[in-house]
Amino acid sequence: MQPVATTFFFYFLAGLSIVSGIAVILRKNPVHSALALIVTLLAQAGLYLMLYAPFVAGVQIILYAGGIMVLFLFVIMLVNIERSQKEEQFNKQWFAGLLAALALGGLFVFVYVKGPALFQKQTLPIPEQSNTQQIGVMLYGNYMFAFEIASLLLLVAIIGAVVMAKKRI
Amino acid sequence: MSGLKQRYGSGIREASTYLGQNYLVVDSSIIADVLRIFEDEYDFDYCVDITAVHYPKREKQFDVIWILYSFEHNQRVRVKTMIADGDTVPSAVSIWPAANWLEREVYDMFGIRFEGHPDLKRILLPDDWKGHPLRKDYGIIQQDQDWVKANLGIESAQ
Amino acid sequence: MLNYITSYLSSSVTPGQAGNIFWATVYILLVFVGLSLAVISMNWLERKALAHMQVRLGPMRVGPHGLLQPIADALKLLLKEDIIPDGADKLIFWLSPFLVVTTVFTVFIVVPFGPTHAVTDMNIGILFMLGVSSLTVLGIVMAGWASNSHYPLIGSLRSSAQMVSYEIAMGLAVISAVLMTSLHGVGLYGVSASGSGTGTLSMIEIVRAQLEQQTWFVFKFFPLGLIAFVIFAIAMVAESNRAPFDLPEAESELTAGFHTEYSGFRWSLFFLAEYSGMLAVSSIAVTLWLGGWLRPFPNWLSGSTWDLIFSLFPGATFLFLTVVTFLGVRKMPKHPYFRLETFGLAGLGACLGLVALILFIPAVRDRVQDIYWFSIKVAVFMYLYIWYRGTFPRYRFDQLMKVGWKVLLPIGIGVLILTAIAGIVL
Amino acid sequence: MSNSVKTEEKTTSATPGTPPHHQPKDPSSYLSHLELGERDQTYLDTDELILNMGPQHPATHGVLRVILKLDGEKVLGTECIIGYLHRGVEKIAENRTYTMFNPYVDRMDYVAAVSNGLGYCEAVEKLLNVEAPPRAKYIRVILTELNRLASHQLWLGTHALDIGAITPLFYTFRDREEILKIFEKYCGARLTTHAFRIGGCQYETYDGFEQDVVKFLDFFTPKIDEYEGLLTTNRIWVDRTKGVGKISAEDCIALGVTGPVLRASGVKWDLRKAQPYAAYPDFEFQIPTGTNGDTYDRYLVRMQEMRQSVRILRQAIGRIPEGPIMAKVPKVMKPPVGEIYHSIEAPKGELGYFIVSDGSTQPYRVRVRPPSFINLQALDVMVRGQLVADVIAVIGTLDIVLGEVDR
Repeated sequence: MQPVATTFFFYFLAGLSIVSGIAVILRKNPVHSALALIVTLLAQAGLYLMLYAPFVAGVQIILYAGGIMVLFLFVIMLVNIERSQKEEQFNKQWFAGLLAALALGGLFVFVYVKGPALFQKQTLPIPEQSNTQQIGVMLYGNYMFAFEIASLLLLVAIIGAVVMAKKRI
Repeated sequence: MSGLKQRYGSGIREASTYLGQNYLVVDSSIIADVLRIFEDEYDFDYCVDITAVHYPKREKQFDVIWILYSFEHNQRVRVKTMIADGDTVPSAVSIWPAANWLEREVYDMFGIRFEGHPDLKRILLPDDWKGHPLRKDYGIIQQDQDWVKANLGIESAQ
Repeated sequence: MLNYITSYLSSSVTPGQAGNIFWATVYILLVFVGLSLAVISMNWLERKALAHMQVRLGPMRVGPHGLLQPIADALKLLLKEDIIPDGADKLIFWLSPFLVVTTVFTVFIVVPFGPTHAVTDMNIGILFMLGVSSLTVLGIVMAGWASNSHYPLIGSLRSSAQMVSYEIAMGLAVISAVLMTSLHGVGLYGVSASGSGTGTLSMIEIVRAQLEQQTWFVFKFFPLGLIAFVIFAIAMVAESNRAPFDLPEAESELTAGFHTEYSGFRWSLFFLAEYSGMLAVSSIAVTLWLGGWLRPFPNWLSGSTWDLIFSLFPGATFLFLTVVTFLGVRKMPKHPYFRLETFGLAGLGACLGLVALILFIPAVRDRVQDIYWFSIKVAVFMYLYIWYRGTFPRYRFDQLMKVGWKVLLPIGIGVLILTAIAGIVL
Repeated sequence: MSNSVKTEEKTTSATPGTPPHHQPKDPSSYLSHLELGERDQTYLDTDELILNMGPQHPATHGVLRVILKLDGEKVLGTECIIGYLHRGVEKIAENRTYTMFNPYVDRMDYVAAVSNGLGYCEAVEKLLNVEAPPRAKYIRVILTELNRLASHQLWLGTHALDIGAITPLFYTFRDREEILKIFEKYCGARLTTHAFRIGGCQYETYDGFEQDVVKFLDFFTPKIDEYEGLLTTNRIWVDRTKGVGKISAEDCIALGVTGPVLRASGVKWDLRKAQPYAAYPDFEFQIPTGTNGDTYDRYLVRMQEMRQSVRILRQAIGRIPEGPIMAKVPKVMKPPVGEIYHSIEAPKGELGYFIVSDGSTQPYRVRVRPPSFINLQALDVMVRGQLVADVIAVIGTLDIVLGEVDR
C-alpha cells in the first residue's frame, strides 16, 4: 500500500511527540504528565509505522501505552497529589540537565549536518509483509542469548518489587 | 436470687415475679456489681435490652432496665434501678458488648449518661440535636427548631 | 473518477490494501453505522432476553414489544442535563469518554467481516486490535480519576488492575492461536514467500489459514485449541467489564464505578463503548477460533450444492424474521389505540421481507453471506454475555485476580507450550 | 492511599441546595474513637482511605450509612450512622391508646409486618391477662409463618442482588407475590397488614383460605429448590459467601445477635422452641443450624428455615380448630399497672416489646427490642480485615430493615 501524505504525517507526529514530551516535564499535575507521556508514546508508534515497522509500533502501543502507562497512572492515583503539586517543579540540578540536553541536541545537529558524509545513503529493502516474522527469527535466532538475559533481568525486577511491597510474604 | 439478697441485703429493694416474669429492683450504687454477678455467676450471658422509663414526678426520675437472658437456664430477668436526673449509671459494655448501642440509644432518648462507655454519643438523632425525646416533658410535636432551620433550611419538619 | 470507484468492486483485497480511499471511507462509515445499529439492537435484545430470563416482560411500552425503546432511551440521554462535578478535572473528564469510544471504534478497522469486507488488513492485525483495545482502559482510568470522587476512583483502580492482568491471559491464548497458523505446511519459523498458511498476525490471513487447514482453530490439536478458546472467552468477559467480572462498575458496591459522575451524552458514550468493546473482543474470538466469516463445515459439506444451500441462509433468516413479525401483527390487539403500532409493525415486516428478497439475489447473496456468518457467530457471543449476566453473581476483587493470575495464566502458558510441541510432533 | 480526591471540603461544601452556613461533618471524624485494625505491612508509604457508603447507596438496604476506613480495599474499621428513618415510634406509642398503636408497629419491620403485630398483640394480651382463642392462635401462626417466608424471600433476592446475581430477585418477588395475595385477600392490605388485634384476630378466614395456602405451599416447595439450584452450588456464590463475615457463637451471644445469624454460628436457639408462644408448641419442626457462622451458612440456614416454615404451615393448615377468633377484651383497654416484656422469633431475630402500663388507656412506655438494630452492631466485628465487597455481602446477610433499625 502506498502511504498518503508522508511528509505531513511525519512532521505532525514528530511535532506532537516533542510538544507532548515537553508537556510531560512542564505539567505540575503528575496525571497530566502521564497522559502527555502516553501521547508521546503513541506519536512514536505512528513514526514506527511510517518506518515500515508495524510490529514495533504494535508492541509500542500494547506494552507502553496500554500496559506500562496504565500501571504508571495506577500508582500516580495512589500518591498524594496535593503534596506533589506544592513541591518545586525543578530542583537544583536543572542546570546540569539543561547542559546535557544541549549537548545531545548539538550532537543531533552535527549528525544532521555531517550525516550524508558519515553514513552512506541507501534505502534498505524492507519487506513490509515479513517484517514481523524477521523480528521473530532475529530474536530467537541471532540474539537468543541477549533476549533471555533481558527477560531474566525483568524477573529479578519483579521479585524485587514484590519483596518491597510485602514485608511478610 | 436469694444468694444476691444475702450478699447485698438492703441493696436489693425488691425481687419478685409479675405475670411470670422475674424482676429485680436494685439500688443504683451496687448495680455494676449485680450486673457483673449475673453474667459471671448466673450465666446470664445475653443482654437482651437496655432501656429506661421516665417518671418526672418521682424524686429519682428514671428507671433504667436491663433485660437479661441465660441460654443455659432459658430464663429471663429484668434488673431495674432508679436514678435521679443527672446521675450516671455504670456502663455494661465491658460485660456485654451488645450494650454499646443500647446505652447510646438510652442516652440519646433520655439523656442518661453511662460511665465508662467507650463512645457515648447520640445514635438515632443527629449529633447536635437538643433535647431527649423520650422524656415525658418533651412534647410529641416538639423539635429542635434551630437544628431543623440550619440543616434542612425549612421552618418546621412537622 | 467513476472508474476509480468501480474498479475496486472486482478486486479481491480490502479497500485499505487496494489503496482505494473512497471505498475505505465507505467501509468505515458502514462499519460505524453497522456498529451503532448493532449496539442499539443489542441494548433492546439484552433488556428483552434478560427480562424473559427473569420472568418479566422487559420494555413493552414504546412501540410493539418495546422495539422503539432504544431510540427513546437515546433521546432521553441526549436531552438529559450534562453534569460536570465541581471538583472534577474538566479537561480529562471531557476527554475520556471520547478516548474510550475512539479507541473501541478504531479497533474495527481490521475486523474481517469477509475476505474483502474489512476496512483494511494489517499484517499486525491481531496485535493492533489488542493494542488499541488496551487503550480503552486509559479512558476508564482517566474518567475515574477526573471525577474526583471515591467510588469512581476505586472503580478505575479496579478496572486498570483487572484489564492489565487479564490482558496477559488473553494474549497467551491469542499467541497459541497465532502459533496454529504457522504449524501447517512449510517451515517451522513460518518464513514463507506468500505468507499464507504460515505464521501470521493478519486477521484475514488467520481466517484463510483456518480455511486451508480445513479446521476451525477451536478444534485444532483437540483439546488445546478449545482450552485456549475458553481462556480467551473468560478473559474477554473480564476485559469488557461484564458480569460476572463487572467489578469496575459493580452496582451494589461502587454505585456505578468509574462512570458514577457521568450523565447524559457522556454516559451514553461509555455505554456505546462498552457494547462496542464486547463486539470487538467477540470478533477477535470468532476470527481466531471460530473460522471468522467461514460458513459451517466447509470441509465436510463441500460442493456447489452445499454452497448454494448455505448461501441461502441470510435470506432465510430475514424471511423467518418477516414471518415472525407478521404473526406478531396478527396478534396485535384490535383496539384503535394500537392501530399505529400495528401499521408500524407491518411496515417493519415489509422492510424485513424486502431485505430477505434482496438477499436472495445471487450477486448480493455471494457478497453478503460472509458478513452474515461472521455476524451470527458474534451474535452468539453477545447472547452469551446476556446469559452470563442473568446467571452469575459477581466475583470479588481478590478472587478475580486469583482466577486471572493463578488459573488462566498458568493454563495459558501450558497450552502455549503444548501447542508448540504438538505442532512439531504431529 | 488517599487524597488524589482533593479535599473533602471542596467536594461537599459546593453541593447545591444546602444552606450556605451548613457544613457537613467530615466523615473521618466519626471514626476517631475506633481502635482500627492492622494495616498490611509494607515498605511503601500508604495512607488510609475513608469511604462514605450511603445513606444513598444501592446496596445498603435503605438509608444505612456506613463509614469505612480502608487500607486499599481492606476494611480497617467501620462506623454505622443510623437514624435517617427515625420516626419516634416509641414516643408515638406513649400518646396513643393500646389499640391505636397497633398499626404503627407494622411500620417498623415493614417486610415482616405480621410478626411485629403478633409480638405487640401478645405482649398487650399478657399485660391484660387475656389469651387469644386457639383458632386465632392458629391463624396467627399461619400468617406469621407466611410472612417469615415473604421476609426470607425478600432477603434472598436482595442479598443475591448485592452479590451480583440479579435473577433470583425476580424469582423471589414472583413467589412473594403469591403470599401477598393471600394477605390481601385476608385483610385487604399487602405489606403493612395490621392483621391481628389485641385479643385475637379481627377477621375470620375467607372462604378458600386453607385451599389458597395449600396451593401456595405446593407451588412454593419446588421454588425453594429452584433458588437453591441457582445459588447453593454456584461456584461464584460459594466463593463470595464462604468464610465471609465470620462470627463465632461467643461473639454472637456477647453482641446480642439473634435469629438466623446466631443459628448459623451453631447455637440452636429459637424462641419458637425456647419460649413458645402462640400455637407453636403444637407443631413439629427443626431448628436449622450452621457450623461456621459465615455468610454461606447463614444463607443455608435461612433456606432451611423456609422449608421448616413450609412444614409448620402444612401442619397448621390441616388442623385449624373451630371456635371464636376473638377473646373477650374490653372496648376501652386499661391494663393494670405493671410491666411486661414479651418477645417472639421474628424472621430477623428476637423481637421484644417492653410495655409499662400506668393503668390508663395509653401505654406509659413502649420499648421495642429491634433485632435488626442489635444485629447491625455486629457489622464491625464481621467485616474487619475483609474487603469492601464483603461489607456489602455482610450487610445483605444480616438482613436488616432500616425501618426497624431506626424506628
